[in-house]
Amino acid sequence: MSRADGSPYAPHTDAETAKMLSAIGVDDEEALFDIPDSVAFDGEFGIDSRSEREIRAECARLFDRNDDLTEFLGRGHYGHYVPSVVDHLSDRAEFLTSYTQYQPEISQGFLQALFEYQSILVELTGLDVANCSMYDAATALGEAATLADRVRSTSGDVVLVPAQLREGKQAVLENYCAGAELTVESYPMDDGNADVDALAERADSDVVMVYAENPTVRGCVEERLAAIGEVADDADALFALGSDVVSLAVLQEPASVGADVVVGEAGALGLPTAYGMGLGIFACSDDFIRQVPGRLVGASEERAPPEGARDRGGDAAESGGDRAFTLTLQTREQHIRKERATSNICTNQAWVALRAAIHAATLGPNGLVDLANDCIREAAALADAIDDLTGAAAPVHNRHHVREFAVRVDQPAAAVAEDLEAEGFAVHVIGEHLLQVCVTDLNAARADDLVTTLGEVI
Amino acid sequence: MSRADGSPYAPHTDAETAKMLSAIGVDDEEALFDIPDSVAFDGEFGIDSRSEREIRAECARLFDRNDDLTEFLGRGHYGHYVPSVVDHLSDRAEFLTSYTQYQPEISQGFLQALFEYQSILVELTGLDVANCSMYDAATALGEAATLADRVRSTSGDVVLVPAQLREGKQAVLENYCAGAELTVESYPMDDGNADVDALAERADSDVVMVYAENPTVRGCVEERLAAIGEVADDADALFALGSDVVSLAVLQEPASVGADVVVGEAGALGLPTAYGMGLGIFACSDDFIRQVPGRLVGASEERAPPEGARDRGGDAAESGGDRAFTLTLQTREQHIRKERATSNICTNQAWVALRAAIHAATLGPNGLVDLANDCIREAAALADAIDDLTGAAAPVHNRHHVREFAVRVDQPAAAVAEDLEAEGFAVHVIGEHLLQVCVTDLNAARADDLVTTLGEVI
Amino acid sequence: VHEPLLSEKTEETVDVRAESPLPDDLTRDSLTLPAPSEPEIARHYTRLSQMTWSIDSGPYPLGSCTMKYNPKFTEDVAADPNAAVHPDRSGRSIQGTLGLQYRLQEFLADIGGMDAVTLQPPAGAAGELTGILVAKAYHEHHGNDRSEVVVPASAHGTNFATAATAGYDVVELPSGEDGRVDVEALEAAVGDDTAALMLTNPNTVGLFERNITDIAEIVHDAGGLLYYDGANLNALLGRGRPGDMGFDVMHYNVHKTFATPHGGGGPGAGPVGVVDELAEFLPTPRVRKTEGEGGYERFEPDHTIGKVHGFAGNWLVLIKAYAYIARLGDEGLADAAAKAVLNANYLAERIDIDVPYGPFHHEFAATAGDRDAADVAKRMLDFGVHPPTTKWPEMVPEAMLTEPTEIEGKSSLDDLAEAFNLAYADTDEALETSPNRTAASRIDQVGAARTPRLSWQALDDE
Amino acid sequence: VHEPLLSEKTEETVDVRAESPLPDDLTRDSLTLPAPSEPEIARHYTRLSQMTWSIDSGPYPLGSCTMKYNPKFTEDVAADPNAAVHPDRSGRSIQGTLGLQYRLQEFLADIGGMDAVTLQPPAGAAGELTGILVAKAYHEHHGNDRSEVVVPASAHGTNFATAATAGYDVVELPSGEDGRVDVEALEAAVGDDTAALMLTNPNTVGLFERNITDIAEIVHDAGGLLYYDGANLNALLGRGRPGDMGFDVMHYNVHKTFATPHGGGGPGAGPVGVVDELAEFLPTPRVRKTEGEGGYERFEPDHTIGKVHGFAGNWLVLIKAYAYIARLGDEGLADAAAKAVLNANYLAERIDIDVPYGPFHHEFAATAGDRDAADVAKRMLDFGVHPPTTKWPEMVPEAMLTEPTEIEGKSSLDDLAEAFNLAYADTDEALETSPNRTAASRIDQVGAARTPRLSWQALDDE
Repeated sequence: MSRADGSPYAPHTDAETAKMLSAIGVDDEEALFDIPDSVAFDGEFGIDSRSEREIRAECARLFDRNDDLTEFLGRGHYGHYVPSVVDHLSDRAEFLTSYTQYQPEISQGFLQALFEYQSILVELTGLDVANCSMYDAATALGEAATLADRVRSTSGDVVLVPAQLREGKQAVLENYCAGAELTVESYPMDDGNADVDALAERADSDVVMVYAENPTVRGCVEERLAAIGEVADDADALFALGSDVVSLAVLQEPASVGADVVVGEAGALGLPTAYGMGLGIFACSDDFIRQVPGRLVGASEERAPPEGARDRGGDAAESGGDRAFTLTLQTREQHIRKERATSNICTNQAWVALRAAIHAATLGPNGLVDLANDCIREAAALADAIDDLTGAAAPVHNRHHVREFAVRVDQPAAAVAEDLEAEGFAVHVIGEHLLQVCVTDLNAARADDLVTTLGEVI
Repeated sequence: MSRADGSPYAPHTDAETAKMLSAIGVDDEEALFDIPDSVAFDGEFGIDSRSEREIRAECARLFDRNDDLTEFLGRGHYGHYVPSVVDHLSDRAEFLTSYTQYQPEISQGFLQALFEYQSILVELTGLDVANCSMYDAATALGEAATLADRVRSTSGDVVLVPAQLREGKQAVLENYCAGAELTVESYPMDDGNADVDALAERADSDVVMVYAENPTVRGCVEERLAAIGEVADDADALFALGSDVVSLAVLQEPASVGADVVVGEAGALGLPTAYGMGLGIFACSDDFIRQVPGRLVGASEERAPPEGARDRGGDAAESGGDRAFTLTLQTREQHIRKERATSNICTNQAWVALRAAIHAATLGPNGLVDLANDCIREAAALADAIDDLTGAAAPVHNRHHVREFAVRVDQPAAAVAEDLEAEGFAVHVIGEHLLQVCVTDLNAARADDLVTTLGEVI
Repeated sequence: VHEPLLSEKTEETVDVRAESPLPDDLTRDSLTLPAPSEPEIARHYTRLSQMTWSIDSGPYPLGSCTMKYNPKFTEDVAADPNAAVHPDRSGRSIQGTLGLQYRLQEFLADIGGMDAVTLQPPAGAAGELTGILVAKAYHEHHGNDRSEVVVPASAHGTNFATAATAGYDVVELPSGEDGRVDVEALEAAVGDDTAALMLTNPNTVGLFERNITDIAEIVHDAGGLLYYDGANLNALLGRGRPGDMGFDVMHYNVHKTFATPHGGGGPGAGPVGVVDELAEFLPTPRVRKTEGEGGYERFEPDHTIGKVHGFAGNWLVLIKAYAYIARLGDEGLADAAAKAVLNANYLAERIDIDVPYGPFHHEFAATAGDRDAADVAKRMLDFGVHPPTTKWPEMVPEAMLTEPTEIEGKSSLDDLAEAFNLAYADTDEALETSPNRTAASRIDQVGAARTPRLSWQALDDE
Repeated sequence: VHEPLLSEKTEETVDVRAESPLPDDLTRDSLTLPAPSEPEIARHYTRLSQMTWSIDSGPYPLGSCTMKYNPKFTEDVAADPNAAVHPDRSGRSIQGTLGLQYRLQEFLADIGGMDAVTLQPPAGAAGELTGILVAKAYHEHHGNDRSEVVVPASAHGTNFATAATAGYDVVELPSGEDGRVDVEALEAAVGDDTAALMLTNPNTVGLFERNITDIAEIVHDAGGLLYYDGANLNALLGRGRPGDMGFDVMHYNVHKTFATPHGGGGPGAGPVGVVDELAEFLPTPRVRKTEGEGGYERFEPDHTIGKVHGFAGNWLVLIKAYAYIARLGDEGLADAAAKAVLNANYLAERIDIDVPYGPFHHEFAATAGDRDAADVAKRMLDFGVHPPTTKWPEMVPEAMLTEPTEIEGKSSLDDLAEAFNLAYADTDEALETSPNRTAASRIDQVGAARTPRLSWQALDDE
């Protein structure tokens, strides 16, 4: 090769490198580095360059060490079947390898896709505004708290969350709250739902935000959302509601129960099971439009082209005044407002949002509602079947469930889960005698096998 | 759904269907079918519609029934590592889902890609013209014979082929020859190469074509190509040479040994192991340019746009006179010339040719030569190692080999192959005591294991 | 919009002999090819792709080509690494592959009303050749020396070329006044020399051959066989089966009827179905169930014609066809035909251009009359659609053979109709100088053929 | 060029309660969404993609964004179905995933000269927040109540926002005359309240902070920590390591330095590396080797800050980063930095626009002087390239911050330079009315912000 060993993605031939160095007026590339010797690195990482074939084989071998379990796992990260068309379209290089749309004139396609994603979330939440993504449900919840801190002029600093909350979500929330000098407190549960009376008692002027989930982390449909909203309202606190993109298709519309902000996960559409990688929802009412964290795509128009522009040719010369899309309200963002920005987020989950939008389009409203209803029916059926087993009771909470539910087992839950794992099934352990089981279209066909095996190991 | 069950790819809502029927003036779709009752079908196929998820699972289960063997198989169908970029670029919908380029103004991209593919074959063969693909090596050979029949005014009807020839290739050739009233005869081999003296003796005025391969079906480099060319020339017969796209990178340039036509396989680039799916090469000298079978892409120019065209706008209005590509010499083809066409081929392997061209680009001339040299070195090394075993001798022929070679085993070859299969290896059985083994970058890492296992089973 | 040739971007020459393991007299001297980096390759082909119209770009109503949407999931099914096996593998070690072959054979036999199917032919034309070779073998086996194949004038050019490739003389059958086979002319044309009649049904202007039963009888009575060209099978799915109409042998165009992608010209696949009497002549190997064990095996038909492809045909394509058929099922297949016919009739209703024959099914041949059909087509490009097939079949003057397929919805057809109507109503000058809004303006095709330049080497020589 | 909204093509409304398994009071009334067919979806997004510039379209020299080619094979590695596991799986059942996490942690620690790495932060800004939270936890653990984070004026806006999000007051440090940190000003700015100095090196105009050792000493002497913003790490690969320069904590932008695709805005990943003293504060869980068995296990650092992502971050992105690093190896990484710096210097040499500071490394900030940098950028669009970042950093008037990265070759850089020069030399009117050859002409961004319309519902309401 006339190209020295180096980055396989740098196209320079030795001759070209020489020409370029000569144009710059230096002898070699080293001369371009202005790094003092005292801190220059002349060691080795010891990383051997491998061919892409070798790396593919190496990683395939490594991932093959993951046990092939049928997962009945959820608690915020859900696997649904993702239609092939989602991969094929989102993998188009123009989508996958583009940057944030700083030049809207050559980014109309992605901007429109994100605008459409926002619109789908607006429909699902009933709220006025949805941003074009946060990292995940947990960070979205954290950002909701900091928004509450900015927009609520209560005297307090307390964020109230359900006592049953995914641990990781609570931990993330606490980090965001610490920075804003907010305190996170839990309110008690009543058989898998919020204990609204206890909540009402706790909610005073200290409270800047009340957070509830529907469904809850244990899959329970929250039955008194409007009452929770009223409690928040009475305390002049923000009512933030957590949900997920599939559940939103059938559960009470957040706007109808007084939610000021909706956070949650949209990765259940578009993303395969991805070790927890997510897509954070953030929607809110118009009141907070200049306080929203993250990016927003807005509709605008092309400026009318002046006379003479046509002489320079091109499609655009013909138009003007046509609808067009652009990132907007950027003065909220950190690259303009620095420490007074509404958030430090810049890179978000845009491509995952694109995938969710494509998946939603393949389903249409009928398909999405069907999927959500299946999540409810399958959970009820599986809970029933488990409840028939001796030594197990399900669902633990006397509520409607979406996808998942808690199971009480007479034996220690950890041992039961371990036995199930040995038989090829993964479930959650959520208490000494509590398991949690999640059923979706991906594992429903194995639900009977799970029940049989569970019956054998308990 | 407001769309009745039917094709998931027909977008009609019931309301739209009704409007369309009304516009046509019929009551239902049935009224549009003009099929007499006597031949109308009102039965069922019994094919249940399944979801794409179900079909993917079903086919995955089915293919999982294929044993996971390490294949040391070749004889015309070769597995090399195909870089990921080949998949990602060739899978772009514009390439994958386009038709033949009947409207060149909106097909410049694919036309250029095919033009580039043709050019790569011109470089590899040294001949003037290469078409933009045949189905595979066997059909390309058949078409070479019919071309010989058209262009050679010898009195005869004999096509001479090597006695060692892949059975399938011979069978296909015989079908093409039968139609052209040609007879296929074999000439003898001399230790894996053509017996040129015997060939010279046989080649008289009956012969319209002499076919030789380099490498041969047993992987031998043919050492007297120029002499074979002279024999053909002396008999006024066409000299058709078979090869493959990788070997052509290093073996004697076909033009330099007098080949009139080159046929063979190019699917070793771009195609993964694909149960024999191929990419037929067809290249020839300028003399036969109007006798070539299959499609040809040519360079041309845009017509200069007349005054006034600019008023209608668009990019093209600015140009004119620029280089452009188009299918050309179509008067050879069946849709114009009908029974006097040079071939009946229309749909070919265009997309596979695109993949081969992309793969060739990723390799560059250095990478392609390296790959070919590795095929030679690995074959020699593996033959040596097998030769060291008691009860096996390799290579059977005292020649240089590309990728593959024959192995003589003392025990019955079929039994040895069966034992190897039980141990996870697939090899060819080509004689009572003859195996054939093919080594490429994909299985070279397992070559030592093959030798060890072979040593154990013989 | 212009993308340089790869060879214009970067080329390298390798001294092949410098590091060759072979002696010099067995190698070439040097090799010169482009040597782009992967980023350059990605950009080159991304740009080329964007200069290429496809079914995912918009309507592609090429009559007789049946360009319909290619479901993406079928790509993933075909890409299964466990399916990537060598054709010389033992049958016992690839039961999955043989199983899928068998199931697809069954699907196709059912759909066509045939008794036996081979998947080997790698394209429609190869299927035709296979079918005609099977017919020939049948006749020869029965001691009949027949020299002619009858083909209607309106047939695909491939039919003629195929018959010639198989060594037959072609007898061209003029169309009747109604655009269909003229039964009397047929009676006159067939006889002791007739090996087969090749027929497309619906024919190339979308007309069903109403007299198909009579036609079959005439051909059979003469001792000939009836060949079904599967190009237009999309119109009949679940509505009529060639086998029930008296056809003895047929091919299927899976890249038309069963939505496998056409790949800019191929690969396709052209399976062939036959009635029982012809099954023993099919190419080898075929696949059948083993007795008793639930497995599959290859076998050689008793009087096989041998092979029409070096291996097993375009297998990756066939997998996609299987997945498509399974996705649609009985109802989906029948609905595809219904919507294809509905769309053609609706579009014909919407355009301002005459359609001389009817009632047509999945496609129609409008006549541009005193306009140049090819020019009208070029102008249509400016309105963002792909035009129909033009100037063919010849029985329709300035034909615009149009097949929207079932995948277009009403609004898409309305847009397509508007493109037809705007172009058809435009001035002669506008037509002749079109297209203007495309990546390239009108290309000089005459010049291309007069001075063929078929490689970058040829361009360099200039 | 215009593609209707999905909602303008087809919408359906579902009566949710009609078939709901839930009582009415727990459900919504109805749901209205687009209901396109798969072919319509394919065309919609294919067209939208073609209206989107990407690194596979051409040069994308956005300074500070490091847009370089994303190797395709890394996509295939990340798509391995065996990698698709749930984060709540037991460690023992996902040894492959933990193994890759561990290896990537090691790679990153080596490259950065750090002792411990977390992969959890889902983007660069999240990495910054993680790093500052770790620093905060460190100070609090040691009983230090520090309230300020010092940030150079030329720093990325994210640094300021991150410090504020973590609850710190921001002290802005003016740049020195040479464009680098003013050491005297730094000495004046740091003190007992200083929790950390956040620094980008090379800085945002590509200048290496030559006094980095002094800077580190000043900050450390004041009891503060030194934070390295990894946005510009591409310039230093194999040439210098933050850990060797005295940095205590850093984040890596894998979608910049390690070529994971940016996806039109994300997902990225922002792993954080720290020196030993800070390791016990990293997010939980981390991954380590088990003792003796050749396996891997998760563990919770003793004084962990908890979590910065609900699960394990953007894992699919991290797999790609691993594959990229493994592909390049030591030599490739060092060469990437060398070619990135070579390209920036060559391009700066070729353009007719002043570059006030130097010697720069992988990026430079040209100054458009009395031209409007944003207008020059718009005009560049007409020449088929993506323009640089404009009007930032503010220390350069009408800045055009340009980072070609290592993936452009000489001819690509020459084309890019020509686009710069043509645009820069064009008339005011041409600049103000550009672009004209793009899918859309200049878009009214002021109007968009004045009257926000952020959904199709908002458009419908008009």
